[in-house]
Amino acid sequence: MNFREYLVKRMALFIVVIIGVVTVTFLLSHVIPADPVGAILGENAPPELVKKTERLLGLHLPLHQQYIRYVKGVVYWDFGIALRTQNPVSKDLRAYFPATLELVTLAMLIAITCGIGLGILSAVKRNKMSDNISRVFSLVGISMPAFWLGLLLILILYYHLGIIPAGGRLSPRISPPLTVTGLYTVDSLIAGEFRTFWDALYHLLGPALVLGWIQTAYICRVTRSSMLEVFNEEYIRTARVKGLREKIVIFRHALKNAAIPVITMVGISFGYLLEGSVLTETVFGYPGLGRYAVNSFLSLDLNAVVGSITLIAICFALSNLIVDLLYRFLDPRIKY
Amino acid sequence: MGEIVRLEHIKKHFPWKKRRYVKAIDGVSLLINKRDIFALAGESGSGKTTLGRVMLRLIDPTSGAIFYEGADITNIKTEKEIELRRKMQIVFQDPYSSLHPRKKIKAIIGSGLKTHHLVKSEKELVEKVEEFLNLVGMGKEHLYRYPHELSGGQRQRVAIARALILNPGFVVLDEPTSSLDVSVQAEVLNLLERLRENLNLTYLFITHDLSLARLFTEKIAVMYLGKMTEYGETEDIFKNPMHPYTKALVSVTPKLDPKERTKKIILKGEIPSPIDPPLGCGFHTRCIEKVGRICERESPQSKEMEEGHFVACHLY
Amino acid sequence: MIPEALVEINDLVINFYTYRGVVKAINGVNLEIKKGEFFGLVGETGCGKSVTGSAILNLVPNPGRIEKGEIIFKGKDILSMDEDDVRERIRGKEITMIMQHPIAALNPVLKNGDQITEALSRKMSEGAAKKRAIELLKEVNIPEPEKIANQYPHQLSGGMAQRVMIAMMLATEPSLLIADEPTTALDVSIQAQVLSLLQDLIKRHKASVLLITHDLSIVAETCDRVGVMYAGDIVEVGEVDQIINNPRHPYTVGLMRAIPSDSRKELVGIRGSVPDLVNPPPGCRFHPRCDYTRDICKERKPKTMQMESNHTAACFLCEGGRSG
Amino acid sequence: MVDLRTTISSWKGRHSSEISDAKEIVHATKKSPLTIVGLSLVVALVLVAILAPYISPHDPIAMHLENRLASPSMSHLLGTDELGRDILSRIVHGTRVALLIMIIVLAIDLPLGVFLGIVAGYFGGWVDEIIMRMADIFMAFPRLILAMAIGAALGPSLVNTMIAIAITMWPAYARLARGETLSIKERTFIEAEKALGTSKARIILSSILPLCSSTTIVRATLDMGNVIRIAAGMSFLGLGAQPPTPEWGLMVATGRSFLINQWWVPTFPGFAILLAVFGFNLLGDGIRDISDPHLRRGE
Repeated sequence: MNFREYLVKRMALFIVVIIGVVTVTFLLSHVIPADPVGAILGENAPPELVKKTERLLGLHLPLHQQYIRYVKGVVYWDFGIALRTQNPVSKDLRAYFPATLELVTLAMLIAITCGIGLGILSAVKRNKMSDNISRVFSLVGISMPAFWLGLLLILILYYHLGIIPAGGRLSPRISPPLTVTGLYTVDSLIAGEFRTFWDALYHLLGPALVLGWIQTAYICRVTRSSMLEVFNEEYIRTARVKGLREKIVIFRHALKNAAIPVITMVGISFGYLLEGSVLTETVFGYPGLGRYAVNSFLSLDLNAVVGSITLIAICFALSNLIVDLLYRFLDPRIKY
Repeated sequence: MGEIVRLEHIKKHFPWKKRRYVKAIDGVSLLINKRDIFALAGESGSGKTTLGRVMLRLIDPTSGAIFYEGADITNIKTEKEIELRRKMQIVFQDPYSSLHPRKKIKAIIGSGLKTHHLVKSEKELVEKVEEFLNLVGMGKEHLYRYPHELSGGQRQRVAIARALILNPGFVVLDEPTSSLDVSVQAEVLNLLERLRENLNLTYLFITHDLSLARLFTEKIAVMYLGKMTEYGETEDIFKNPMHPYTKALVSVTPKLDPKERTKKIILKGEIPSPIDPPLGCGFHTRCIEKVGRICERESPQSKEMEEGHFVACHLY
Repeated sequence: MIPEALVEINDLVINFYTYRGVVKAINGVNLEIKKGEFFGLVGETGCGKSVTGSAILNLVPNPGRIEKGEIIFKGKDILSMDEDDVRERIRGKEITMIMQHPIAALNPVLKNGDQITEALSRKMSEGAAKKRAIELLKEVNIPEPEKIANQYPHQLSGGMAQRVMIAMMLATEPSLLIADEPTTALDVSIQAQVLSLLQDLIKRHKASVLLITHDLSIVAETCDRVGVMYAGDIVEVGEVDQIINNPRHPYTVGLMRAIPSDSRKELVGIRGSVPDLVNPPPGCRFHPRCDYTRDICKERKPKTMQMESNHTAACFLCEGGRSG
Repeated sequence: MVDLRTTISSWKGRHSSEISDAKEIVHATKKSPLTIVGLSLVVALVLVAILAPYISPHDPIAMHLENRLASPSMSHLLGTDELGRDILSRIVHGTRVALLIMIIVLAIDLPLGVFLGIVAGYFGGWVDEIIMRMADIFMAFPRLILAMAIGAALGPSLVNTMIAIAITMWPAYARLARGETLSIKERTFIEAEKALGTSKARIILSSILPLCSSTTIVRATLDMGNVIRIAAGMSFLGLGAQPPTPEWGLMVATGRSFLINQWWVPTFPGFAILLAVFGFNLLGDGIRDISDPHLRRGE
């Protein structure tokens, strides 16, 4: 099998997974709930309203037709109207998704730099003081409930120190930049509005710190154990026998091999970040996809729920796909 | 002294990516008589290990037939197959991986007794296992030990006891000493020799070490790339190796005693891959006595050169 | 003419600090490797032969620690040298090493050629280094060296990979090559190729070789002198002919009786098994398995006795000879 | 008396391997202070959970509106919440909820995941294909999101939280068990069993399962903290436990509005979550290291 054949096979798997995801989402939204309309409107709603809502959601149709209608909706990226916001769900997603993407990207950047750096340090100084400190730091990180850490940061950094804002994406006085990508930091730079850029970054700081720390912890752990494993390999011994400098042994010989599991972890991290963003956005009142999803869940806004989890799952599946391809690219040993 | 195992035109081709095959065994016939110690010698990729597995029906051949005591066992299933397991046993190369790491010696040796309902009670099982532990030179103090607590030699003894407790007639020894130190190897080989005398066993001794084969066995088949190149009485073959491959192999086997050394015939190149092996004689890519184009085109037939000494080479 | 010593190991003691206790792996080893010779170090699993080899590069694997002793190389003690000095001057320059599993010893994500050029002097230009790497690959009889240089290690067979290792380790013209079981993982016909290649190259490069192996027959065929190790001790050292024809230590004798050969109709093993070096037997470490044990063997470690010129053995049976 | 002694010594003889293994484990644990901290934390948690009614100073549910939002004092060590309930008592009782969720989720998922994984790995073919594609699909959702969706579909409650988390976790164990089975299947001792004529069912039960389950159990100890954290997260979002259950995540959620002026209300329950998860993670790490002979023996 060459790379192209692998690509075809992997894409097929991707499609199977997406179909599965869509089906599971359908089951969760249309089949399992006993009385979705009753849940939305309350038990004593007038029958006409119930009928109207049922029609709106297509719940009056037989199940298989509901499914077809639903799949069509996903294909055309039309999830109907969100009851809570009264906007088309796809419009809401377009508005909220970039905010989350921006947050997750920043957190990921923090996590990759700090996590890999700390992990290497930890592995090289194994069982020394700096290793122990970084291990405890990352263990606390993976044990940390994101929502609680967010609250602590608000209490200390916002209320007591005033370093971060209370919430939102921008200060009230500043208007959003012209939408190009939807990412405020990028759009403001494109528009040349540096004040907006700094303000957007300032608002990202709190949630990005929360997500960044937790992700740093995961990546640090994987990097450390992967490096330690590689250090035991025979080829590291060969590198030492050759009299190479320690820096070359670590970065050229060890890190390149250790990177493979780390990249997998970064891919999985993306999922953790998405779920972390649900909690963090809620705590910080950051108007992203996560908070949108939670509010839709709580108000049982069926269309919005379906739209947001479908989008999140597709993002996650996509990141797994990219990791798998990258993995093959990095490791010459893999024969397709 | 009748036959015990007979193979006819055995082929084993493992599927490998898109209609290509690993031709592990490519048409081998041989006959093992009762109470023989029969050596199957060759380097990696020769198919010797696969052939051992095929004889025991641990791997099913792609084509060909296997006979045990004259009966065709190529396709037997279920109860008959289980019955066969009692008669044919195997000792593996690496006693570190052939013993389950979480089971005690008693359970490892006793497993076969339970499967074949050969004991009625736990007490009987323990007695029987103890008897066989003694037979292989160990004691009841090892009954409740785990494999990792034993030395390599002891583990291989346990593996031997596990194979012999079912009272088989035929045992495949798959490089039984190649992962042991020489001083331990000698003891294990001596034990195997003694057990054969006492229990009337027939051995198939798979090895890459020709000096061991010469010392331990009575008949030998040399394999190269899934085919048998030379076959006969062990002494005949060592005194007068005829196939160019056998000659080279005998000459390069390291010898302690300078008087036994002959001029080394160092073969060029690598052993070809058994995926798409060379056409004609598999050895022609490295052979220094190549006759001509025929070697690249036709696969040589096995010819009887002396009594009981068969060679497959276009030289003859 | 007696060639001068290249490496002199004096009273080397190495312990491994494991969860089970302290493994006394190397128990005061003395050894001398001469210029231009092929020296064989033989012993069974766990006797300490590989550890001794890595000690010469001051690369004893964790959790081992060199407790005492010196390794004099060209007049300087490697063990008391600065770590940076050892790395800059000794490893990969004066002393190199090839290993048992050549494919595992090559970095899987770097191309073969790059791994060789990396071993070359840093002063060399990139182009010159590449050219030299190809030359080296040619020297170890690799067909299509350009192609192999551009491939990754997993694309090589074991024999090819060992050739690449040899090319890499001879790149800097070292004066000592440590070969740790270089052919154990290879087929017999490939083993013969690699050993004869190694013999040729060593002659051409005028280097010494320390061949570490469990196989006395290989040593008998390839080496000039041989040292026999048992449980962390060097029990006998001599020229190959002396050891093969006239072994003096009971362990060497036992080892030879266990090796199959045409003149032997029956193999004799050595009873018992290798001792646990957390609690090694007192006195001579071989005494629990020896057929000639006397009371003194259980109490004192035997001194190394000079038997004849260049032949020494550490056994009380040999006390007839001069104490060395 | 003599009989007893011989029974004991014969038991010791038959189990000397286990005794020395146990000694080795104790020895390795002693050398790892972090594992000891983790173990102590977990033991403390379990004790607190068992003894909750006896050691908690007040009723965790009873409201005392006259004493709402009291700051920490001698009578209320960690203060009281917006309904005048003693926060310490609620945290103590919350231990029970957290451990209960964790135990039930793992008790469902471990056997289920191991079973499916072994079946997929051992039999291969379409059985493998179906099980693993199912696992892929469930793993395509981030855990908390899927659990939230399931929780929302079933309606928020403690039982549904457990079901939701359980549904998200089995694929990880199934994948692990499948991978283990694939590698164990190729090992020689399995071939030896086949050569002895042992049946497939017995090979799976007596040879594959013990090796497979030990790796999966080690992995599960690393997940224990995760379960607690996800459950708390769901309750925090209002999709898990419902008031007045003394659940830590829920306590943080309701205490959130008092963050600035009565910081102790949301802070202490959150700290309890951190401490519990941290304890399990430390212990899990320790168990992983100790169960890995390579790590254990290599100093």
